Amino acid sequence: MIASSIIEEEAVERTVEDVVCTFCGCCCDDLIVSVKGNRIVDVRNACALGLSKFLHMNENRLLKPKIGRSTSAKDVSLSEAVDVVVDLLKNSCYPLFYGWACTSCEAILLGLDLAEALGGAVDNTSIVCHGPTILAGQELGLITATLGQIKNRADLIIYWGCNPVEAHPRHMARYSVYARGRFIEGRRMRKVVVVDVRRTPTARVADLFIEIKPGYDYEVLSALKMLVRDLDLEVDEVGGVAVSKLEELADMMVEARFGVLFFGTGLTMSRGKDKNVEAAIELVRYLNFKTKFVLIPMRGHFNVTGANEVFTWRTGYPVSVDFSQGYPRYLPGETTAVDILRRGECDLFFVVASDPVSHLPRRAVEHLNNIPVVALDPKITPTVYISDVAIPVAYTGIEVEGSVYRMDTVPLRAKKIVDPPQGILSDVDVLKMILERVGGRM
Amino acid sequence: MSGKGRLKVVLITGRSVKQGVSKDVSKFFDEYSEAITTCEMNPADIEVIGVPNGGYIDIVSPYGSITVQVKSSSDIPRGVLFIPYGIAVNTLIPPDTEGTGIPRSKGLEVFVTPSNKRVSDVRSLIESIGGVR
Amino acid sequence: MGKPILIRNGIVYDPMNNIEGEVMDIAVKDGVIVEDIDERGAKIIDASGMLVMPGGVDIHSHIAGSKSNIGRLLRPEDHRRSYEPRTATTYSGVGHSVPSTKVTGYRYARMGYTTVFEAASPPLKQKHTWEELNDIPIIDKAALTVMGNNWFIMDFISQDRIEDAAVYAAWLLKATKGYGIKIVNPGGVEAWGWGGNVFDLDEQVPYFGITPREIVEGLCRVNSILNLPHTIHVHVNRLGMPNNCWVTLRTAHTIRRAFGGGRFLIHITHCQFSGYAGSTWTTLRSGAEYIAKYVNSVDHVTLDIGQVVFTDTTTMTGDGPLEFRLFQSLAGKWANADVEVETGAGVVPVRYSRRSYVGTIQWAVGLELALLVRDPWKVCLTTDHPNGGPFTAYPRVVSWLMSSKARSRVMEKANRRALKYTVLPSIDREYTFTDIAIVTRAAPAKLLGLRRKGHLGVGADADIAIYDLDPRKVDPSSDYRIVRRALRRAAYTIKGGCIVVVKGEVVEDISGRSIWVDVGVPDDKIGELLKEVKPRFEEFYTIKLSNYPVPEDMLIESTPIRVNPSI
Amino acid sequence: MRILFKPITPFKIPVDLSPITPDNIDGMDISEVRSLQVMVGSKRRRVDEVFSIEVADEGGEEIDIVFMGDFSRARGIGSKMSRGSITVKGSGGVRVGEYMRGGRIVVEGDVDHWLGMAMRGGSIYVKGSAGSYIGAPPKGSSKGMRGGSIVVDGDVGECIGAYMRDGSIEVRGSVGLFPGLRMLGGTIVVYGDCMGRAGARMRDGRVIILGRVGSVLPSFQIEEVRPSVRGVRERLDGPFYVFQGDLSEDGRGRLFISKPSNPELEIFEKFL
Repeated sequence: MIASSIIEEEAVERTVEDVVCTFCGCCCDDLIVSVKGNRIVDVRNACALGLSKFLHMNENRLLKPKIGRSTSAKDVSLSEAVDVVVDLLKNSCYPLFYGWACTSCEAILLGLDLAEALGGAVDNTSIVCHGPTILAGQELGLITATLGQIKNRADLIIYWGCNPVEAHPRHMARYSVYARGRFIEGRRMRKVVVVDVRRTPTARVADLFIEIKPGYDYEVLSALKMLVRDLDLEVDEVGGVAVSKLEELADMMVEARFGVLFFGTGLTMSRGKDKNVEAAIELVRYLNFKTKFVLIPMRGHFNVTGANEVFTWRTGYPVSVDFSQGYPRYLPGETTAVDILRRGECDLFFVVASDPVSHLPRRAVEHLNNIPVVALDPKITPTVYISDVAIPVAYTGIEVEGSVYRMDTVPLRAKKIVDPPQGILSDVDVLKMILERVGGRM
Repeated sequence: MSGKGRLKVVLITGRSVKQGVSKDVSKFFDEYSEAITTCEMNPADIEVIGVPNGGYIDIVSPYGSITVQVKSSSDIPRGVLFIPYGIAVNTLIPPDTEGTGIPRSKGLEVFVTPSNKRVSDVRSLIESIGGVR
Repeated sequence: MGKPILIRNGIVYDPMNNIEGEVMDIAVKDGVIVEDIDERGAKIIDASGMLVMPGGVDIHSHIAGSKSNIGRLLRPEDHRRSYEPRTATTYSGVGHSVPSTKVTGYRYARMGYTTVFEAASPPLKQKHTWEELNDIPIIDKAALTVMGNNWFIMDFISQDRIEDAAVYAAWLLKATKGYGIKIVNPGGVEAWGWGGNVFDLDEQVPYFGITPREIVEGLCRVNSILNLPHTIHVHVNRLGMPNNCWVTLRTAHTIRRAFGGGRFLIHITHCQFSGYAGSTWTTLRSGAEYIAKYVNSVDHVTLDIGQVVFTDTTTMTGDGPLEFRLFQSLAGKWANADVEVETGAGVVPVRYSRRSYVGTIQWAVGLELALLVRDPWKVCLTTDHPNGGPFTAYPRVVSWLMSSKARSRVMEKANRRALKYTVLPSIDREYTFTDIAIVTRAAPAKLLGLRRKGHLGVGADADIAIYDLDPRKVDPSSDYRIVRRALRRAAYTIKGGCIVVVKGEVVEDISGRSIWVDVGVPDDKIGELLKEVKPRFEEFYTIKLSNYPVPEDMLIESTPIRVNPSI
Repeated sequence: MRILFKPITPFKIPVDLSPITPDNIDGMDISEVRSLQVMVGSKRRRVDEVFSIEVADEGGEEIDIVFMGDFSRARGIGSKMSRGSITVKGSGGVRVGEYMRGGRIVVEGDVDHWLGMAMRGGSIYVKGSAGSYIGAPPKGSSKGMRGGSIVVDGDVGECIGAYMRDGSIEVRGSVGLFPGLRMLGGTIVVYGDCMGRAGARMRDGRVIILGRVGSVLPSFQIEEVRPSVRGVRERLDGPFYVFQGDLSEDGRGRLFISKPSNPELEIFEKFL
C-alpha cells in the first residue's frame, strides 16, 4: 500500500482529453481525465454518473477467472476457464448470448459470430429498454436527427416519459435545452415541455409540465394526433389531462419551427409499449406536414445503440436473433431473451457486459437455476456472482479502445486511458479465444 | 378496493441518480442496496397505509413480493409508487412480454401493506435466483 | 493472394485495352495481372468457350452506413423473403433489397463484381460506414463523402474562399477516408433542416446566402484544385419530381458555362431519377431524349443510369425532403435521419409495378438514357442500389440493354399509356459485349480514376470475372436469358488473384481493400484552417473536432491513393 | 390416416415442428414420416429420434396428426397447412398455425404468442388460453389474417387481430390491450372483458366486446345504440354502444361494446 502510493507520488500526472464517457447513451466526448501512474485520479466535465464509473471502476472488480457459483467459487487460470466455457458451449444445443450493452462494437460482432457458429440465440439489452422503439420503427420508421440538429435548430423541446436530470444529466446542457447552436442561442430561444406521470426533477425546468395518469400515454398521444390534425375530441379530459391543456401543447407543436420529442422508458415500458412509440411516431409524422419535427429515443447504457447497429448490419435484425436454423431469424415474443428464459428454452446462458440477474424479471431469470451460466464482466455483478464460469475483462472505453454509438447513432471511438489490471484481457480477446476453440470463423 | 392499511397502487420503475451512481461502484455495497430498496410515494398515500415516513412496506404483485423502505415525496402523484430499477423490484415484474420481448416494468398494479419484516436482502435475492450450489 | 493462376483460352473483352472477344490467356501472380507465368505450380483455369472480363466495378451503390442500416432495420419483411444459411465457407445473411453485410459481398462476387463504391456517406457517420464496409467480404470498397450541404463548405464558398473550401474538403476526405465529393440535392437538404427544400439552381439556401449553382460550381472548382481522381458526383435538385430534366441539364451546363469544360467535369448520378419531363405525375414523360442529346453534344458530363427494376425495394438517400415527398404519396413506412451540419437521410420502401404508369415511365427513362447516349464510356450501369432495385438485378438490366426482344417482353406487360410517351419502343440499339464490359467495368473504373481496375492489362489488379457464356455462339439479342443466367452466377470470380467464386458459389471468404484518397495538402495548411474552424466546429457539432476523424487503423487493408493538389 | 407423435423425452429446448404437417406427410409411408427431419435447438434430428410414432388409424383420406404431450416449447405447429387436421393434446408453443390456409387445428392446452400468424384459411380452436398477436403478421409486415377462424376458450393477450383483413377471431375469456389494432376488416368477438384500446388505428372491420372495457380511445366517436349485432355464427344480444373509428387515422371501423356490462359509458349517450 505504502509502496504503491510512493510510486504514484512519483508518477507524472498526465491528462487525456476529449475522452468519451462510457456511462449513458449521451456518450459525451469532452471528458478530461487525469491519470497518475496507472490510476485515474480526476475526471473533469463528467456528470455524477460518469464520474462515479471512472473513479470507482476498480472497486469490487473481478480480478481472476472463477469457476463455480458464489461461495463455492474457485479461482482458475484464464485458459482453464476458457476450456470449461468451450466445453459447455460445445455441449449446448440452444445457447442464449445476452448483454452487449457496455462493450464495443468489435466485441458485439464477435458475439454474433459465436451465436452463429453455435446455432444459438443472441439478444442485447436494448430489448428491455428501447426494444419497443425498435419494434415501432419496424412498423412505421423513425423520424429522427442527430443531436446537433436539436442544438442548432430546435425551438421546442419535449421530454416525454424520460428524466434526463437523473438518467442523462448532461443531455440538456450539451445537446438541447441550454445548448447554443448556429440558429439558437440558448435557453431563452427555446420552449421546454415535460410530460410524465410524476413531477420529476426534469419537470422543474419546463415551461409546461403535463402530468398524465400512469399508463395513459397512448390515449394522450392519440388525442394529440387528433388535435394536430384539426379533428374534434368529444371528451373533456384524456389520461388525466384537460383537453384544453392538450390543445395548448398541440398549438405549441404546430407553431414550432423545429420541434423534437425526446422519449424514454416512460413510453416504452408502460402499458402499450411499442404501440405507445408508434403513436408518438404517427404524431410526429402528422406534425411534419405542418412543420419540422423529429423524435429521438433517450437510450440508456452507453453502447446499446451500437449493439442495435451491429446486429442490424450483420443479421438484418437489431435485436433478438435466432441462428438455430442456420440463418438469422427474428420474432419478438419468440426469439427475445426474456421469452426464451420465461419458457425455459435455452440450455446455456452466456452474458457479456451486462447484468440480467438484476435487470430482468425474476420469474424469467429463475431458469438460470437449471442451466450453466457464463459471464464476462469487469466487475463482480450479481450475474457474475451466480455464474458457473466468470472471466474478468477490461473496461471498454477506459482500458481498451473500441467503437461505440451515441443515442442518436453518431459513431465514436472510445479511448484507452489506462492499462487493465495484470493478466486481464479485453472481452474482444477473450471472445476470440473462445470463438477459435469452438470452430468459428475469425 | 383497498381497506385500511392496504393500498392498490401503480408501480413505476426508473433510474435515480443514487441508483445510477452506486450501480457502477458495486451492487453488493449498502449504498446500492439502499437505493434499490427505497421507494417513493405521495405523503397522503403513506398516511393511508399507515406507516411513518421512512417506515417499511411490503409490495405484492402476482409474481412475488418484497419489503422496502418508503419515503414520502410530493412529486409523486397519489396512487403511484416509484422505485428504482434493480433486482428487488424485478421480483414483482411479470415475465410475460405480450409478444414484444419487453416485460411491463412500468404501470403494473401492486398492493402495498405495512410491514414488520426487514428490507429485502439483495444478496439473498441474488442467491435465490442463481440457485447457488 | 494464393498461387499463380493461368486463365486459358478465354474469350476476352477488355475495352480499355481494345480487346474485343479475342481468345487469349491471362496470367495472374501476386494479385496482379502479369505478362506470363511459369505454368508449373500455377492453377490453370480452362476458360475455353467462356467470356472473360475485368471484375465488375459499381460506381454508385448504397451498401453500407447509417442509412443502409436504417433500411435494414425498417424491413424485417424484406429479410424474411430472402435469406442465405451459413455454409462451410460463408456466413449467413438476409435481405432482398437491403442485404446484410456479409451477403452483400457474396452476392456481388457471385455476379463477378469486385469493386463497389458506397455512394454517400456523411462525414460525421463515416466511422459507421467503414465499420460496415469492413464487414463486407471479398470486394474492394470506397465511400464518397457528402459535402453539398456541409455548413463549412457552404460558408467558405459563399465567402469566396474557394481555396479554404478546398483545404477543408481535402481534410474531410483525409479525416473520413473518403474517396470523392458527393453532392446530394445541393442546399435542399440544408433547407430540409427546417422542413423545406430548394427546387432550382438559383434559389437561395435559407440563411446561407448561397445557391445550389454556387455550391455545384464551387465544389467543382474544389475538385479540380484537389486534383481528385473522380469528378464531382452529383445528385441534382428536384430529384424524383416531374419535369426535373431541365434542372439536370442546367446543373450539367452550369459547369460548362462557368469553366468552359477542360478538366471541369461532372458526373450526374442515377440520372433516371432526374430525367423526367411533364409537369405532374399524371402527365409524366420521359426526359431522357433531352438529356442524351445534351450529353452527346458535350464531353464534360458522364452519368450512371439508376435503372428501375420491377420489384419490391427500399429507397434510401441523403435527400431527406425527397423521401418525405415519397412518403406523402405512399403513406407507408418512412424513416428520416438528419445529420447535423452536413446532410440528411430518408428511407421509404417502394414497389415498382409495371402496371403503373409512373413505374413504366421510370423503367423506360433509365434504358433510354443508356441507349440514347451514344458513347458507352459516358454511361455506367447502376440501379442506384437499392433505390431503383437491388444490385442483384444487374443481369436483368444487362439483358434489357443487349436485347430489344427482352425489352419488348417487358413492354408487353407494362403500362400501355406510359409507353406511348416514351421513345423506348422505337429504339433498336442493342449493346454488344464490349458495350457491356464498358458500362459495367471499364467506364466506372475510368471515371473513378482507378487505374488498376476495369481492365486486364499487365499490372492491373487481378480482379477477373469469367462467365460460362460463349459470345461466339450466343446471340444476346435472342438468347438474352442465357446471358442473364450466366451473369448471375459467374463461373469464376477472381479477386486480387484469389479465386473467390466457382460456379456461382463463394469458395473463399476473403476481405477486400479499403480505398480512399489521401490528398497531399500540406499539413500546416490544414492545421491553420482547422485552428480557425475549431471553435465554430465545436459550436455547431456535438462532438469534439479531435473525435471526428476516422483513424486509419479502423480500415481493413487500408489502401490510400495519394493525389497531389494544385495548392 | 391418424398418426400419433409422442415426445420420447419432454422437450427442454425449442423444437421446430413446421415440417410435420398433413401437407408434408401426405403420400408418405410411415418410414418416410419417421425419417423426416426437425430442428431441435440448432441440431437437425430425425423425427423418430425425437418422437415415438404410432399409426392409430390407417383408414381415411384425410391426414390427422396428433401431438401428445407438452409442446409449450414447440414452434410452428401446423405451419402453412392447407388440409387435414392437427390435434395437440397438451400445450402448443409459439406460432401455432402460422400462414395456415386450410384444415383444422385443435389445441387442448394453452398456446403462446403468434397463434394463427398471418392466417389465410382453415380453423383453429384452442381450449386453453393464448398469447398475444393472434392472427397478426410477423413484425414489419402489414399482411395480417385474411381468412379462416380462430376460437380461444381462455384468456388471450394483446394486439389480437392486428392488421386483420378478413376472417374471425372469437375469445371466450378476456383480452388484453389493442384487440383489432390496425384492423382492416373481419370480425373479432370478445365474450369476456377487454383491458382497453380496442380498435386502435383500425380502418375497417368490427370488434365486438360483451364484457367490460377498460376505456374507449378518444379517437372513437359514438354513433348509435343497437339492440343486437351479428356475431360470427350467432346473433349477439346487447344492447351495444356502437363507436366509429379510429378517427385519428380516418378509420371507418366499428366498435360494439355491451351496454349492460359498461354502465360508465352512459356519458357518451349525450352525443347521440
